Amino acid sequence: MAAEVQVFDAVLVVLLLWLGWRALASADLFKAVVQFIVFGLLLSLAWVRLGAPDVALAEAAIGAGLAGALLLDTLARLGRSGAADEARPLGLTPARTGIALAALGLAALLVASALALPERWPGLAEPALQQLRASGVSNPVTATLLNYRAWDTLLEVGVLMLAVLGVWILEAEPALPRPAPDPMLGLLLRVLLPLTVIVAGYLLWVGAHAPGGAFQGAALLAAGGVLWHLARPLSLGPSPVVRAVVVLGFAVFLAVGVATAVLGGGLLTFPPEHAGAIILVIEAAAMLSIALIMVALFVGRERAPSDAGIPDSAADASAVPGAPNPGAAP
Amino acid sequence: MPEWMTPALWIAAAAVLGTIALGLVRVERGPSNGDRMLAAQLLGTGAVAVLLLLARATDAPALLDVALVLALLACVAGAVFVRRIGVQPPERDEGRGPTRATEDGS
Amino acid sequence: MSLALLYGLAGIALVAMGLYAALAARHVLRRLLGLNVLGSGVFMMLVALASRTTGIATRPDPVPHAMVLTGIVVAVSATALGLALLRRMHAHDGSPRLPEDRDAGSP
Amino acid sequence: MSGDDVRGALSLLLIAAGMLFFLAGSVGVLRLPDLLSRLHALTKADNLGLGLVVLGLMLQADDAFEVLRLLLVWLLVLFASSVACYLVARSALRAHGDAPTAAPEGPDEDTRDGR
Repeated sequence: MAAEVQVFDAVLVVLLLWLGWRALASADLFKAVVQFIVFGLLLSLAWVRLGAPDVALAEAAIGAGLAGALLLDTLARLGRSGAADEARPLGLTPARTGIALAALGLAALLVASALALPERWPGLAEPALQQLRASGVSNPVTATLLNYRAWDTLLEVGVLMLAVLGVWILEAEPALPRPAPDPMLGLLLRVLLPLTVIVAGYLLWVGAHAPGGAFQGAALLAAGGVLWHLARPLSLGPSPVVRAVVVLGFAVFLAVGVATAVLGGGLLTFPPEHAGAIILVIEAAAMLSIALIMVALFVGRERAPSDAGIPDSAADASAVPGAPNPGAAP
Repeated sequence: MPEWMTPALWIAAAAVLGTIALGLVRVERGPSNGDRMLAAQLLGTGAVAVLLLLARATDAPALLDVALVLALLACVAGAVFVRRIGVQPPERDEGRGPTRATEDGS
Repeated sequence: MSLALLYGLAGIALVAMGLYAALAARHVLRRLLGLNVLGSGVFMMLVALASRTTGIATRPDPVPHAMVLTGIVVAVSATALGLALLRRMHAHDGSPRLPEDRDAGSP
Repeated sequence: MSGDDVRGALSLLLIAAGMLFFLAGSVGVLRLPDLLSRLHALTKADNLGLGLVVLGLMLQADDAFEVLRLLLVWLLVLFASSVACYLVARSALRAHGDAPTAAPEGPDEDTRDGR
């Protein structure tokens, strides 16, 4: 490989390792979170270098957008005292020396096996590419996600659903003091939200034959939703409509699976002539659900700021503090 | 394009990574959390530039979409920061050491 | 050094530091950051392994890419749930640390 | 010298100029004394650095769609970074009360430069 490419890779890897370490070792948690956000930014460059643009797209939307938003929001809610950490958060103590040795041992084992691997390996690339014609799409990553390994993806959508149920089961949190509405933030929303919707639709469509797909589109939409919530607070508690959309992706996916099982092929085995359309339907439903789930994970459930006992909307009727409500989990 | 273009683009991309490294020093030093957020914003622009350069150097137009997504979301973290935390003056000037950790007492 | 080996080794280093932080740190947010760095390291190892098919097939192995894509989305959702649990614990006990990590005097 | 070479050289020249602004922006963010003047350095990198890189790459673009996407990326970064900088700057002003900066080296001059 050319020298200039190697220089680029070396700089990128050094920056990644340094940022990863600083995100874990910076005494100031806010600094650590910013370093983690930049880490995600550079990680998407690493995916590009490794020839995984689909992964890079997802990392760009999640690492740079959503993950940072979640972490910063939590830091704000923890307040000054809750966000304080030790001066040397990872300093060695006798107990930690054991953990460090174990981590180093694992790393040594992994290095030894990495060095023992052959430099070239066929992997599953050939079979995946050969079956592409029957998969309904021409992007092999989308084909893997929604056809070859559709089971995994079905369960993944289920896991996301469980995550948001987990957040809803928790007691509603006290609302943060709301800053005054900001005209510039409103402008930001008006410009960016339509664009995120368009680009998300574009990614969903283009995912059939080029890098993109439901997850990348969903992550982008979710980031748009986060902006919306910042400019004009949303109430995304477990209301019937929200629940319906959260379940939609999983339900459509499962219904398609059952239909294919009943009509012939087997669970989630798509007939090649309709596979493209089926995948697009599943992806569209999954994108909506995943996007809403991610926004709901960010929004959480808040009590009204003034009178903490009264839920701030009918949608939050189950959010009475102190009453863990099993009804919130259908 | 002439054949010297590809190495030139790689060198440019590596150079932008170098300026990203410079920006990281500001993230490290602060002193205020606003400075850190600001530096992260600069690094986002740098990452977009790297992606654009690599898209041309490796002839992979799909990377333009990655750059587009990064550009769209460049301000999300900043907006969350401003709405939820806000710039706080550093507790010590030129905060070399931990700022909040001092109250920990451990 | 080949591309796969360089990034594979970087992934291993991230796994080691993430694992250490996830187990050794006391602030729960730091543990979650550790888990995320650990996960990123695993993802990087997988994608680096996938890049070894270049030269045999026309493009990298798509199967690990799909797995990592799934993994990234699950990781961010799990992080969100973890953060919500952390906030709940902090609201309840006034401490961002797990009960076994609290000594007298620390927040 | 063929037309391709001339176009390539021009493109590279623009990209190199962009690098210069990126460097200037980073050095500014590193060296300037307070938050608001650092904001000023940052916008140079965003507007001109990325702008020149985009312009240079446009000269090499294969088709109109690529030109369009490059332009869109630049406009978005421009918009996002100016809004983000505004938000951070306003937040900083609030944090410091009436005095625009807390820097000891003459805050007024710094803000004047910062515009």
